[in-house]
Amino acid sequence: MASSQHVLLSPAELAYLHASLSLTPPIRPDGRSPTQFRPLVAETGILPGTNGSARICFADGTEAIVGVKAEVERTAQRPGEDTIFLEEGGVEGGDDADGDGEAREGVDKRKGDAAWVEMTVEIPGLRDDDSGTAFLSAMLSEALLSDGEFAKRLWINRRFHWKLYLDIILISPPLSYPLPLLSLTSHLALLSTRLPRLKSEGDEDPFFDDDWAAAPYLYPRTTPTTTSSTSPTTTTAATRPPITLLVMAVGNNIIFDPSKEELTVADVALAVSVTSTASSTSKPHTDNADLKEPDTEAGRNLRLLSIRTIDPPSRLTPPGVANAANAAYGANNGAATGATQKMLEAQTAETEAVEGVWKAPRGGAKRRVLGALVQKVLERGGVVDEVLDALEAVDLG
Amino acid sequence: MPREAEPSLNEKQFVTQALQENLRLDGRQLDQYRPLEISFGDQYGVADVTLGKTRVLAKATAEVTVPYVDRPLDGIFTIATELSPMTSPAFEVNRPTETEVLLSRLLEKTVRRSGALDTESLCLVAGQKCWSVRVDVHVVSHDGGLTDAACVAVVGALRHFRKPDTSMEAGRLTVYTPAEREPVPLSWLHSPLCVTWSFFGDDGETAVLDATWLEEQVRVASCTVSLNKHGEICQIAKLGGTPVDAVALLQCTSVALVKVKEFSDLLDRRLAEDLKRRDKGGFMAELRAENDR
Amino acid sequence: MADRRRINGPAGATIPPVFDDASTRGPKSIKSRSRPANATRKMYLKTGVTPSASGSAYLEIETSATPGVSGLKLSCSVHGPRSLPRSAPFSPHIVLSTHVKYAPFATKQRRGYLRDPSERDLGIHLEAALRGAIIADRWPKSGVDIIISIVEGDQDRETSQLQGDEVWDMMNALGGCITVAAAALADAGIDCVDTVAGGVAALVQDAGEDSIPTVVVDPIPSEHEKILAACCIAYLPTRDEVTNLWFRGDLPASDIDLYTNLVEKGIQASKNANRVLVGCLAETIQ
Amino acid sequence: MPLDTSTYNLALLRVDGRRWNELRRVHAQIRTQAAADGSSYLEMGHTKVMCVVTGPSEPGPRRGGVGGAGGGGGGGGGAGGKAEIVVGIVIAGFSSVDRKRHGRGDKRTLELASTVANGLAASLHTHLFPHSQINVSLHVLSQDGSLLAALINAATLACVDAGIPMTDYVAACTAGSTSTYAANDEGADPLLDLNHQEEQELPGLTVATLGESDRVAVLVCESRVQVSRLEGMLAVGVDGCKQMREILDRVVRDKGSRMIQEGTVEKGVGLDDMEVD
Amino acid sequence: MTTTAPPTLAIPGQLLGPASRYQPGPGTHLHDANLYASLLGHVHVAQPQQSQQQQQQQQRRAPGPAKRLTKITPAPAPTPPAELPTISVSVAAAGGGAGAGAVVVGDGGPVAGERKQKKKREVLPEVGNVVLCRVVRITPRQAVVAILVCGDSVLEAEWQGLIRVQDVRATEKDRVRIYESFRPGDVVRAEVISLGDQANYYLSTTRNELGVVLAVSEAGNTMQPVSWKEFRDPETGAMELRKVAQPQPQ
Repeated sequence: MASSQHVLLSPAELAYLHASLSLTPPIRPDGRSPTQFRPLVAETGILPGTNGSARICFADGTEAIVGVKAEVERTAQRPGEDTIFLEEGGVEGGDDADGDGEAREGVDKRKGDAAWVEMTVEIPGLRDDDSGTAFLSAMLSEALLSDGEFAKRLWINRRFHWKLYLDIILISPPLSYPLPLLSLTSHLALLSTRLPRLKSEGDEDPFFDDDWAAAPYLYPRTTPTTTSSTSPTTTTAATRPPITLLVMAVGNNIIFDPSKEELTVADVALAVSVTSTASSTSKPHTDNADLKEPDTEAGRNLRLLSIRTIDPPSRLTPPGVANAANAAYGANNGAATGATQKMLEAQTAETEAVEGVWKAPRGGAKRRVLGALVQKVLERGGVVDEVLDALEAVDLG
Repeated sequence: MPREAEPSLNEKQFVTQALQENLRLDGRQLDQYRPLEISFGDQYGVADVTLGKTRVLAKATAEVTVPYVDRPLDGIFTIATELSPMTSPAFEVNRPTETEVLLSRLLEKTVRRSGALDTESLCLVAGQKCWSVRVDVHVVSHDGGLTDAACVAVVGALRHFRKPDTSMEAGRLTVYTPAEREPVPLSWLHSPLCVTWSFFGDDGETAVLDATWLEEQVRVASCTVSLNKHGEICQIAKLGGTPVDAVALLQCTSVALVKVKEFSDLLDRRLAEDLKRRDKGGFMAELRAENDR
Repeated sequence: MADRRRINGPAGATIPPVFDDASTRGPKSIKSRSRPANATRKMYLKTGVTPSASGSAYLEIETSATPGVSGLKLSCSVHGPRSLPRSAPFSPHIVLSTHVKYAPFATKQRRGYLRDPSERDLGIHLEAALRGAIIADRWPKSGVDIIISIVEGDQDRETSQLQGDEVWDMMNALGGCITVAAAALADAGIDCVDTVAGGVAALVQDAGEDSIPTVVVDPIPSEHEKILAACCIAYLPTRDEVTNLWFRGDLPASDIDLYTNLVEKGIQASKNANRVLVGCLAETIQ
Repeated sequence: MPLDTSTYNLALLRVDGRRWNELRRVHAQIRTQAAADGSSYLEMGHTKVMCVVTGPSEPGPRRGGVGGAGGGGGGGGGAGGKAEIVVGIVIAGFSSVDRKRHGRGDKRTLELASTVANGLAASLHTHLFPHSQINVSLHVLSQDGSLLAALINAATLACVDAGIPMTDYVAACTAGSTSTYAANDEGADPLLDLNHQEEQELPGLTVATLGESDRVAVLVCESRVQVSRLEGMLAVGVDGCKQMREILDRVVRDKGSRMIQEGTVEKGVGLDDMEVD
Repeated sequence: MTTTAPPTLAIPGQLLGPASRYQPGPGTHLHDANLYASLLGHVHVAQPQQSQQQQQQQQRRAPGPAKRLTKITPAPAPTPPAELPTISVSVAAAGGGAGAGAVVVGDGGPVAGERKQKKKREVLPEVGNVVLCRVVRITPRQAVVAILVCGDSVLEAEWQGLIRVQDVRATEKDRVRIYESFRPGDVVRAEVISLGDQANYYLSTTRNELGVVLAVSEAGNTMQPVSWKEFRDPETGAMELRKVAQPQPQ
């Protein structure tokens, strides 16, 4: 089960939580606003041994560390692709000298392969082949790869490529559904990832500049002064790695970054992956000394990468029994009292929701709700922008 | 997982109390081993070791396969330990218990990592063909001292083992059947053996050699030392347990050395006897071959 | 995770020869889509194919005309409701467990015997889709296993080499899985809110890089030059609800309509599938 | 890379410029994580380890889930009388120089887990928590030698943080010998606290002692060495453990005094607190 | 969109009619004040009963996975919802549906349906059901049984039940000895009193007509009930103690 580590809440508690969350405005247990994220502590470059690394610690104590390691690997020559190589032939030239900077321009010439990225997720308490782990890693990697762009960044030349290993480790026990945490952490890790500068030309065996300061970032910065990344503001990647947000709907309310308890009463929960690319139309903004709204608004155009329905654990919650149908409370109708437990269940299940009596939701989500969810995520200057700004403020060591 | 039945409190107390007074249930000295016996099968590479009631069977096999990519010049050498439910109900078939993991690790470190077997000699064609030697350790009955017995068995099996002879000419590798050419022994460098100390008492002051299963269940700590007769430590493992005074540990190792010398002498003797037995057979065979002609 | 249960090929086995036919040579020849943009392929669905199972169904989607493109063949069997294993905790609901497995020969790349992550992933998608459909509290402390084996993987030969395409195939497969599982569940007599069916829609770019992308239903990767985005939807027609939505691709967030349009088309595809499903069930009880 | 041992004899300096009896820089913290009952972060040189302790708590349904296979039986098997110490070790793929994936079933990892569990059991008063379980999950973020020692130290700190009663610190470190096994010279000097390079080339052992005593809780030697050299190495190792204990002790005391100053008892950690300097 | 007459065949999600006209029975579910089918099968409409008493007896005769009164019932009064006809969907054999609809009485409807069907749909033991089970093993505290028949439909899956010592009989509970009430191998008629814990249903044999119905003596012969607490071996004449079920006049 992807999302349900079982939360032990009584039907009454569930009913209360659901009611308070479906108020307008919703009242969340921790008093956050619907779009507010939990405070987090983040740092990058914590592991010198890696090409890029990051650590994020949520206020509730959940903590994740992501390390990125890159190795040069010989590209497997697949049959039938020689021709494609040939037509790629001439155009390479200087394309390699300045590394991945050309990734966006040289797209059609470079080829990427999803197999060049290997992502492993470690959740304490879950086995490696646990379906939950598989789901998480699938979701994260699909967000990374769903536009063909990323793998192309790993292209060295026609015979070699970088193999990127992304190890995502949840340090703390999974208190809340770890997806947002892991996603944000790997976002930062990728942002701080640098690959040695390529010195070789063309298709010869690659050799690299051993000066780490000269190593370009995997996600190139817009300002040339990438190496001296003292203040976060001077360097912002035009194109950012994807981030995956967890958003859920209760009643008519849309709630971001739900805690575990909140997720338990969700009518529907979505994991939405978005990224921000340098707007192809407007030239990359040079003066982002300040990260005020208009600037980012202008510079950033979001792209929707992937959406997945998270199976809400609410479906597995035990139903409450209305007093009307509860034998213990001398229910008015003898039949119901006399009836078997199943009858009781059937009755509670088959009556319209009684106020204050919890009932596990059935069926799926209405179309408009889903639409609203996605729209809410993607709206300009919305949560995504906030999060990206917040992450930009993190010093990339 | 069914737990091993534990000795009762009285039993525990009795055993420990006795050991405090330098007495063992089977009347041995504290540093005395149970009778160790090694016998070899008719087949090459089968060693059967009994240590008191503990009995371990080890069989070495070899096959030609492809070396690992990261070490193309080395052959493959693996030790597979199998603690079957036959040994004790506490062991399940394909769920390695802690005991099993530790045992196989110990053998691994003792025999393999100490370079007892020269793996480079197992390589036939660099990066393409090599011998994969595999020792399967089966514990037939478990009454303590498993590591020591298993180690003797593995070393015995490997030294007794003969792998088919091969030859390379013009890039063609030929493996000869025993009928064509007499199988050749593995190139063996040294024979490391394990000696396990068990410690009893509140701060592990009583050190005992070759504890029985009952004593093992009662002991507060244990330390396995692997040496060869040249006085080289191959491995020491005191994996936790009640702390023991450092000096005591040093003494243990020196005593262990003596024991190891005894064992390896015994092993050499047994191997020599077995070889003689076989040689006679081989000689007879030759005679018969002549007579046929 | 090595497969120790079976005897696999020896170490250092050789790679099987790849026959170099015209289709893999030279610039990739795009077969243009033969169907109209909003037409799904023909589908065959039958329940009760596995006598031993409590419920079962078989789904087949016609192989498209182009050579080298296989269709989709799924067989699903439902076992249960049965008592939970002793170790499992008390559950007031039926415990759903889904297994989706490609047959080793189902796709161009041979699949192992053990489920690989992508198959587990499919299983989870399927579970999410079905859990919305079934009425779980009708079956306390019992479990049901839904096992789907993908006999033929609806995968094209040459396009499956290009990156990312397996994913689009996976979406088609998931759509089929949902539909066939719904049929098998109904056959097994497990209470469902509605008949759930899966549908796939994709945003494709057929004429060059900067052509206007169009939305098509039930896409076949080999028929399109570039698939920008696709979504697979599990949809309950009578309740008009979506139990599972899986979108993937690359869309500008600026125009949400592109996305909504895609979803609408997906729902339409699911409706088409549902028609087949209902018809099949109807004749089951006739 | 062949470690050039000749230079040592000249300058009596090791590859990383330390003298024979010098530890590497040790940096440690406790209370690094709000969620856990006890947590710690420890660096020995470039070996970086994180530890999270939960418990003593009711034993979970999972047995042998995280690292139980390795860690089980830390409490001496007696399910009744003592708390079981379950140790899980996750070695991050990026921790070593060349990335390699360590599966959970990896025997070496299991052995490490078991060693840590049994090593702790020597000091923890597990008999105070019958029918309960102490979960120790260790994460190896970067390794540069002396891994086992780092694990034991980190686990000790985390247990202190978790407030589990114990006899004394279990402090560990490694010791080696300046000349390789092959160069069979008796006069080889012992070395303290090996890094990865030295571990590869030179014989070495890991020692863990209980508090200030000379009593050895864990002694692991995985390399071939003459018996005669053992004594020297062991002596240096035990001495190193004493130093290590002082360091751990200081870490705990500092944290304690800081918490008293702040007058705060609630857990939590600021960014500066976790700064990796 | 209220249909005047419900369809005879139903597919999950199919509209059966407004909740104001029917009472939801098995195989149906309620959604926005309308009743929908939740099963694939035939639709039965069952008229409400005249008197609960009669219903009670019928159910004693033909128990099934149907709702029935337990003894905690206060004076039975016809309930407002009970006045509505109960609509239910059940998996039925081809053509079996139409007739089934007629013969059905009360909630026995689905049972009638199930009796006919060729491919049986699994039913679960429910609280109040009378089940037949075989004693697997006994301990001083309880008897572990395997539930074989629920109502009058044979179960496909193996469900485990538990008869605790305090549920063996109504009187002198403190005197009850399990080994004097059941022996492994006995076939017992019991009533489900609770879904129990993760593994077991909790059963009770407190009522007279509940208890051991089939027992084999130590000599290995089928025994005959001779009293409320004894079986006799016809061959050897040996008596054995059981919690004997009152034989039912059939």
